[in-house]
Amino acid sequence: MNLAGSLLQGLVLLAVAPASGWFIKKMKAASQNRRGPSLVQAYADLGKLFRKNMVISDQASWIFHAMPIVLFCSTVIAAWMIPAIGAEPLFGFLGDLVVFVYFLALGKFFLALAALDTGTTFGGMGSSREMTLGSLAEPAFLLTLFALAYRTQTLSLSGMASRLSAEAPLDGLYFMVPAFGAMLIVAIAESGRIPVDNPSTHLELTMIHEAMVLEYSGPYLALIEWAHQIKQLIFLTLLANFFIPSPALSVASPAAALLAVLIFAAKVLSLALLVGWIEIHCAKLRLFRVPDLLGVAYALAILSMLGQLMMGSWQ
Amino acid sequence: MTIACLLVIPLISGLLAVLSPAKRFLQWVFVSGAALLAGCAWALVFRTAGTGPRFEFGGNILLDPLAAVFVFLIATVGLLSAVYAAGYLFGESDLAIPLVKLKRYAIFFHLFLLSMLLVVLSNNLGIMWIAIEGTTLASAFLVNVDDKKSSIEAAWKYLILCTVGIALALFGIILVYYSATSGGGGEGQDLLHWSVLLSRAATLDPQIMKLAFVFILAGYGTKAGLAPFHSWLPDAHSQAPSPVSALLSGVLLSCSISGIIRFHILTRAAVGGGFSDGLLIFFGVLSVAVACPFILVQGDYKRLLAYSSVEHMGLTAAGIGFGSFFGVYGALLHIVNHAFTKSLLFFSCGHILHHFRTKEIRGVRGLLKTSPFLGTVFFAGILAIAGLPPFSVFVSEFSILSGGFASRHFGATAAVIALLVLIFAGFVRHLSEMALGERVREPHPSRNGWMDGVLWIGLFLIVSLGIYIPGPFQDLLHGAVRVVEGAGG
Amino acid sequence: MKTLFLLQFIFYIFGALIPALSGKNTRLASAASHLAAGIGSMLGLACALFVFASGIPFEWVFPGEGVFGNLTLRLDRLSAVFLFILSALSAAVSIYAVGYLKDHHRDARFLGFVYNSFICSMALVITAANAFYFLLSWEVMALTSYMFVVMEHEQKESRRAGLLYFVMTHLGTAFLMIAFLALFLNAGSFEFRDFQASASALAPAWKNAVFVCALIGLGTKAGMIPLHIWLPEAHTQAPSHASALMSGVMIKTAIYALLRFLFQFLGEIEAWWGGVILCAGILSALIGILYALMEHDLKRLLAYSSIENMGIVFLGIGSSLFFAASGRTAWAGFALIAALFHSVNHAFFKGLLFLGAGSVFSAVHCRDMERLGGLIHRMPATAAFFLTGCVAISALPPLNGFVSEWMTLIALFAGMQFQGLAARFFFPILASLFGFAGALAAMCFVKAFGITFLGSPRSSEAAQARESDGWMKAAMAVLSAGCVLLSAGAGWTAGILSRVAADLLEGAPADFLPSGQSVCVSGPAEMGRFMPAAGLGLLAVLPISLWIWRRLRLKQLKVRTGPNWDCGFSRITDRMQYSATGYSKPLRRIFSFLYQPLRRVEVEDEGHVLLRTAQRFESRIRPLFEEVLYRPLARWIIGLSEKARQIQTGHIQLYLSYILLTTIILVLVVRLL
Amino acid sequence: MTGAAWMLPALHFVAMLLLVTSLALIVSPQLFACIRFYALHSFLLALITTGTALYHRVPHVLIAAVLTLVLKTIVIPQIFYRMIRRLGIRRDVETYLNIPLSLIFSTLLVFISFYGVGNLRAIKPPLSQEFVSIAVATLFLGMFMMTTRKKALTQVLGLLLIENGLFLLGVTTTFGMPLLVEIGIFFDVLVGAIIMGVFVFKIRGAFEGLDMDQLTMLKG
Repeated sequence: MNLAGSLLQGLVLLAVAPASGWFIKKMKAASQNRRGPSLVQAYADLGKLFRKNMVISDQASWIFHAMPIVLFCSTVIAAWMIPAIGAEPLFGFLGDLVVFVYFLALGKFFLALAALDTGTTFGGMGSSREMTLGSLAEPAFLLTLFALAYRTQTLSLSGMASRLSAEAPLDGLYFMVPAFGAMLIVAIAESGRIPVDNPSTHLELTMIHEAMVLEYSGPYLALIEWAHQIKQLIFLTLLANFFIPSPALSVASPAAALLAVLIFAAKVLSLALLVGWIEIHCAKLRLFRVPDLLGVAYALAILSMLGQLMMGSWQ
Repeated sequence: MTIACLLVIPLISGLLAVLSPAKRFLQWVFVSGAALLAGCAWALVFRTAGTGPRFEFGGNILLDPLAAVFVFLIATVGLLSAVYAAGYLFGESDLAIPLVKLKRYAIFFHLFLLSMLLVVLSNNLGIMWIAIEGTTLASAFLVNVDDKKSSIEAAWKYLILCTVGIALALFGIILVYYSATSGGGGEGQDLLHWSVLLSRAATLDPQIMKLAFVFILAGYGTKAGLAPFHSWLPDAHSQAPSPVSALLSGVLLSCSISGIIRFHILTRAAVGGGFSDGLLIFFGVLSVAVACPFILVQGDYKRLLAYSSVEHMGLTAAGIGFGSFFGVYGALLHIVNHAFTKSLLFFSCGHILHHFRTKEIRGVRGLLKTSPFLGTVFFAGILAIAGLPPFSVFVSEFSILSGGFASRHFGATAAVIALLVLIFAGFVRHLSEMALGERVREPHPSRNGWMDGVLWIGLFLIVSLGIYIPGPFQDLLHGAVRVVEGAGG
Repeated sequence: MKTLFLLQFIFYIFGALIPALSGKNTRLASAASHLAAGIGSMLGLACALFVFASGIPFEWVFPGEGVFGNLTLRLDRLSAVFLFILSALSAAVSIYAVGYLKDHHRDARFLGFVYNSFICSMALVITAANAFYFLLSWEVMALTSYMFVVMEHEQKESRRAGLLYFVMTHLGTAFLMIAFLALFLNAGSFEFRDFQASASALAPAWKNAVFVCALIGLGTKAGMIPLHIWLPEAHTQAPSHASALMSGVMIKTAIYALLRFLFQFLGEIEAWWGGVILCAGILSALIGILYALMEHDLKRLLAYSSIENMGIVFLGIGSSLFFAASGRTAWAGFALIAALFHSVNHAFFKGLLFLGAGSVFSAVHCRDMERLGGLIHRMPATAAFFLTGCVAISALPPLNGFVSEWMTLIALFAGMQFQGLAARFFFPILASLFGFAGALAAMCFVKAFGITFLGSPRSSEAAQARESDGWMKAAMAVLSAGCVLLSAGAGWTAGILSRVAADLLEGAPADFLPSGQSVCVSGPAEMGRFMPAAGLGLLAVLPISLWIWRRLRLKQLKVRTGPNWDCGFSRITDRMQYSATGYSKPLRRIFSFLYQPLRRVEVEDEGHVLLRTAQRFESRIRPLFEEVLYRPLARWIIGLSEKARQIQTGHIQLYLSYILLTTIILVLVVRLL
Repeated sequence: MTGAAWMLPALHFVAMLLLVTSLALIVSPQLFACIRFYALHSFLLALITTGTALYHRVPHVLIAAVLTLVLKTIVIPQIFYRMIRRLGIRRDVETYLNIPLSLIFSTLLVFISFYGVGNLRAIKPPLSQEFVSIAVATLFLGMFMMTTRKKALTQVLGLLLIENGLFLLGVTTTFGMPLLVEIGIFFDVLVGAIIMGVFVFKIRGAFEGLDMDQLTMLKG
C-alpha cells in the first residue's frame, strides 16, 4: 500500500504537470480578454510532439541525444523525492533535501551542455544565462530549505512538509512570510517565468530557456517540455506543501487519496494563480537586474533564518 | 704521520714551485702537493677522531676534533681548488696566465694553505693571530693575480680592512694575555696557550675577557666576513680567480670562525654564558640580514655568491651562539657544507665566466640549454646554497635553527628563518634568469677533464652529505661539538 | 608486507635511475621509467589496502643513528588514505605518461627521473614519522614539482610561474618549520610519536602559535586563499600528467599534514581554529571557482577549481574541529569523513580532468579554449572521460563528487545545533554559500566541457585533432572507473574513512556512520535510513528504459540531419559560437567588484566610423590578490633592498668607519653591561 | 719591584703627551707634518716603553724600546719621505672632515675610550689603567684617521698609529708577549708593510694617483 501510494503520487505529479502550465496560460489569457487554450490542448501539444519527425543539427553529438533523457529522468527523480499528496515519496529519505537540489542541477547541467553542443549562438547564450541565474538562485534556495529544515528539525522533504502543515497557521508567520517570499522568487527563477524569463517569447535576445532548446524537435522536445513542466510543478508543490496550511493528507484508502489529490490540486492551483498574477502585472526584468531580485530572495532567506534563530520556540 | 707533515708539505710544495723551471712541472708540483697534503690530512684527521687532543711543538700545536674538522676542510677544498686551478689557470685556454704569475700563484697558494692550517692547528693564540695575518698577506696576492684595476682595488681593500681588523684582534689577544698574567699566573709562554687558558678560565678577569672578546670578535669577524665588518668580502671574492674565490669563501672565512669559536669557548668559561653567545647571535643574525638585500638585488653573480658567504658565516656564528647540541653541531656541519657548496659554485662560476665572458647576471642566459652539465651543476649548487634538500646545507641549517629553538632564542631564530626565505627568493630569482631560458650562446665545445671532474666530485659531495653523513665524520663532528660545548675536550 | 612497502620505494628509485643508465633509446627509457613508477604505485596501493583491511599500522626504521632521530616510515590509517590517493592516481598517471610523452617531449628521460623522484618524495612525505625527514621530503617534493613547472623554461611564463611557486612554497615551508621547531621544543625530539605523546603539555600560547604557523605553512601548499597565487600558474605550466599529480596529490599532502597537526600534535582542540579554517575554506571555495569561471585556459581553469575543492575540504575539516572542540565527537567524525572523502574524490576526478586536458593539449597543442571546440567528434573517448570528470567535480549525482559534497553540506547544516546565535547563523550561511560555489562549479564545468568539446572547432588545429592513444585512454578509463566505483561503493569507502576518523578523534567509528553501508546516511541521531529499494531500482531502470524507447522511436520516425537553425539569416559560422569569455560574461558583470574587469576596444577605420577595417577587443580581469597584496609587497621589499644596498658604496673609508663605529659601540656595551 | 717615585708622574705626563701627539697627527694638514708627528708619537712610545721597563724592572722590554726608537722614529719615517718623493705625491692632506670637526670627533673618541675601559677592576699594575685607555684611544684615533683620509699613504699612516696603540698596550700591561709571538708579530707587520708598499705602487700604476676616491668601482 505504501509503495502503491508512493507510485500514485509520482504518477500524479507527472500527469498534472502539463495542466499546471496550462492553468497559468489560461489565466493570462483571461486577463487579456482572450479565451485561451483548452485543457486538452496542453496534452495534445505533448502528444503531437511525441509523434513528430525530427530534424537534428549536423553538429550534434551524442550529448544532444542524451540530454532529453537525462533531463527528464533527473527531473522525474527529483519529483519523486517531494511530498505531494501525503504519500511517502518514492525516493524520500532523510537528507534528501540536498540530493533533490543536486538532481535538479544534474538536469540543468546537461541542458546547458546540450545547448552548447550544436554550436549556435543562441544555445551558448541561453546556456550561459541559465547557469548564471541558476547558480545565483542556489544560495537562496538552499538557505530557505535549511531554514525550513531547521524549523522542522529534519532534513527530509516529506518530513518538513508534514511538520509544517501540522503547525498552527499563526505560529510561524514571522518565519513563513520571508521564507515564502524567498522560495517564490527562486521558484519563478528556476521555472523560467516572468519576470526572470519569458516562456512564451522567441525574441532572440531575451530568451533563456527557449534559447537552449532551439535545435530540438519531435519527441526530444516533448521530453524537454514535459520535464520543464514537471520542474515547474515541483516548485509549486514545494511551495504549496510547505507554506499553505491544510489538513494532513494521506493515501491510506482510495477515498482519502482522492481527497488528497483534490486538496493538492487546490493548493497548487492557488499558487499558480499567484504566479500567473505576477506574470500579468510584471514586465520581464533586464538580465542584469535579475541578480538583484535573487539578492532579495537571499536577503529574505537570511531574514527567515534569523527570525527562526531568534524567535524560534525550538531549543 | 705527524702533524708536522701537514705543515711541511705545503712549505715544500711552495719551495718546489719557486724552483720549478717549466709549466708542466709547476702544474705537477702544484697539484700533487695539494693531493699529498689532502691525503695526509685525511689520514690524520680520521685516525685521531676517536682519540683525545694531541699537542705538539711544545704545546703550540693542538689537534683536537674541532681542529680536525677544519683541517679536513682545508685539505679537501684545497685539493679541489688546486685540481680546478690546474685546468683553469694552467690550461690552454685564454684564461691561462703567464708562467711568472703562475709561479707566484703556486707559491702563494701553498703558503696560503700552510697559514690556514696553522690557524686552525695552533694552540698558541699568538701564533694563531700570526697565521691569520699570514693568510691575509698570502691571499692578497692571490686575489690580485691579473693586475686589473678592479683586482687591485679589491686586493687593497682586502688588505687594509683585514689588517685593521686583525689589529683589533691582536688588541684583544693582548688583553687576554694580560688578563691571564694579572690573574696571578705569572708569566710564560704557555699563558697564551688556549688549552692552558681554558683550564684556568676561572682566574681570568671577566671584565677584561669581555673587552677582549669584543675586540677579537671585531677583528676575526672582519676576517670571517661578519656584518658590518664584511665590506671587503664581496670585492675580494668577486675579483679573485674562481679557484681562489672558492678557497677564500669556503675555507678562509671558516678558519677565522674557528678562531672566534676558540675565543668564544674561552670567554664563556671565564665570563659565563650569555655574553659571547649573545654577541655571536647578534652579529650572526645581522650578517644574514645585511646579506639579504644584496642577494635579492644583485647584478654580479660572483658578488652574489660572496654575499651568500656573509649570510652563511652569519648563520654559523648564530649557530655557535645558540649553543646546545643542535646549534653547535649545525654550525660545524654548516661550515663544512658551506665550504663544499660554495667552492663548487665558485668553480662553476669559473666555467660560466669562461663561456659567457661576463660576471654580470644579465649577461648569462639559458645556461641549462647552453651547457646542460654546467647548468645542472650550477642549478644544484644554487639551490643547495639556498638551503634546499636533498643538499647538505639544508641539514645543517635545520640543525642550527633547531638549536635556536632549543636554546629558546625564538626571536632570532624566527628572524633568521624569515631572512632565509627572502634570500631563497633572491637566489631563485637570479637562478631562473641565469640557468633557465632560451640558449643565447653557442654551446661551448671545449671540455676540460680537470675542471669537470672537480664539479662532479663537488656535486657528489653536496648531495651525499645531504642524504647521509658517514660514521667517522659524524664521530668527528660529535667530538668537535663536545669541545665547543665544554664536555671533555 | 614490509618488503612490499619498501619495494615500492625501490621501484621509484629504480625508475628514477633508468633514464640515466639507459642508452640512446629515449622513448624506451622513458616508458620503462614511467612503468617502473607505475609498478611502484601498485605496490603502494597494495600496502594502503592492506592497512585498510588489517587495520594494523606498520612501520620501518632505517638502521643507524641520525642526529635528528632515525628515518622512520610509518603507515597508519591516515597515511594509508593518502598513500592510497597517491598510489591510485600515480598508477594511472604512469600509464598515461607512457603515451603522453611518446612524441612531443624531447626531455622525456629527464622527465622520467623527475617524475619518479616526485612520487617518491610524496610517498615519503606521507609516511615519514619524523619532522626532519618530513620536511626534507616536503622540500624535495617542492623541488621536483618546481622542475616540472619549469620544464618548458624557454617560455617566460614558465619561468615566472616557477619562481612564484618556488618562493611561495618555500615561504610555506618556513612557517611549517617554525611549527615543527616549536613542537620539537615541547617534545624534545623530532619524532611524530613524541609530538603526539607530549601534545597535552603544550602551553596554550604555543599551541595557538603552532596552529597559525602550520595553517599558513600548509595552507600555502594547499592553495588556501589568499596564499593560493602560485597554484594556477604552476599547475598550468607543468606537463599535464604532472599537473594531475600536483593537483590530485601534492596539495593533498598539506591536508594530510594539517590533520596530523590538528588532531594529533596540538592536544586539546580550540574552537576558533575551526572558525578560521571555515572562513578560509569558504573564501577559497568561492573565490577559487569565481576565478576559474573567468579562465579560458583549460588548465588554469582546472587549477583554480582545485582551489575551490581544497576550500571544500577545509570546510569539512573546519566544521570537524568545531564539533570536536565542543565535544560532539560523532558529528566531528562525520565532518572529518566528508573532508577525507572529498580529498580522495578530488584526486580521482581532478586527476582525470587534467589527464583529459593533457590529451586535448597533445592533440591540438593548445590550451586556449577559444581555439578549441567540437572535439567530441574527433576524440569521443577522451570527451566521454572528460565529461565523467566534469559531472563528478560538479558534484552531480550519481558520481563520487556528489557524495562528499553532500556529506560536507550536511555537516555544515549540523553546525546549527550549536549554542549561540553567531555559530548557529554562521553555519547555514556557510552552507548556502557553499551551495553557491557548487552551482558555480557546475557552470564552470559546463563551460569547460561545452566550449572545449562541443560545438564546432574554433581553429584548424582543433578541426584536425586526433584521438589519444591506448595508454592515455586506458589511464583515463581507470580514473573514470574510479569515480564511478567511489560513488557506488561510497558506503564502504565511508566505512574505511570512519575508522581513520576514529583514529584521529578517539571515538568509535560506528558513531560517525550509524547505518554503516549506506550512501544516504545523513549523520548521527535518527538520520540514517536506506533509500527505498524500489526507488533505487527505478534510478537505474528509468534512464535505461527511456533510452530503449528512444531507439525504438527513432526507428519509427523520419529523422533528418540539417544545418543549425539560423533564424532565417545567413548561415551560422563557427566564429559565431559563444566563446569561453562570452560564456562567463554575465558573471563578470555581476561580480565586477571582485574581478574589476578591464575591457578595451580598438577600432581601426579609414577615416570614418562606418569604414571600419578591423576591430580588436580585449578583456581581462585584474588579478586582485596579486595587485593588492603580493606585487606591492614584492615591490616594497625590492625597493627596501635597493636602499639598503647603498651601504656598500665602494669607499674604503666608509667601510672602516663601520668597523670603528661597531667597535666603539661594543666597547660601550661592555662598559654598560 | 717598582721604580722611583718620580717616574710615575713623569709617565703620566708622557702619556698625556702621547695623546696630544695623536690628536695633532690627526688634524695636521701637511703630509710631512704628519710623518713628523708620527715619528714623535713613536718616540714618546719608546719613552714610555723605557719608563715601563725601568719602573717595573723588566729589562727585556728595553729591547723593544730600542727597536721602536730605531724602526719607528727613524726608519719608517725615512721610508715615507722617500716614497713621497719618488711617487711625487702632493704634500697636503685631503680629508673628508675639516679640522674642528675632526678635533671634536677625536676628543669624543678619547672620552669614549676612557669611559669604556675605565672600569676594569682587576688591573694589577696601577699604571696600566690609563695606558689601556690610551691604547684604546690610539686604536680608535688611528681608525678614525683612516676613515677620514682620502689618500692611500695617509691611510697606511693610520694603520701605523693603530699599531702603536697595540704596542703601547702590549708593553705597558703585559710587558710584551712571549718571544715567539713577538717575533712573529714583528715579522708579520714587516711583511704587511712591504706588501702594502707594493700595492701602493700598483695603485699608482693603475689609477694614476693614490686617491682612494678612485677606488670605488666595486660597489653594491
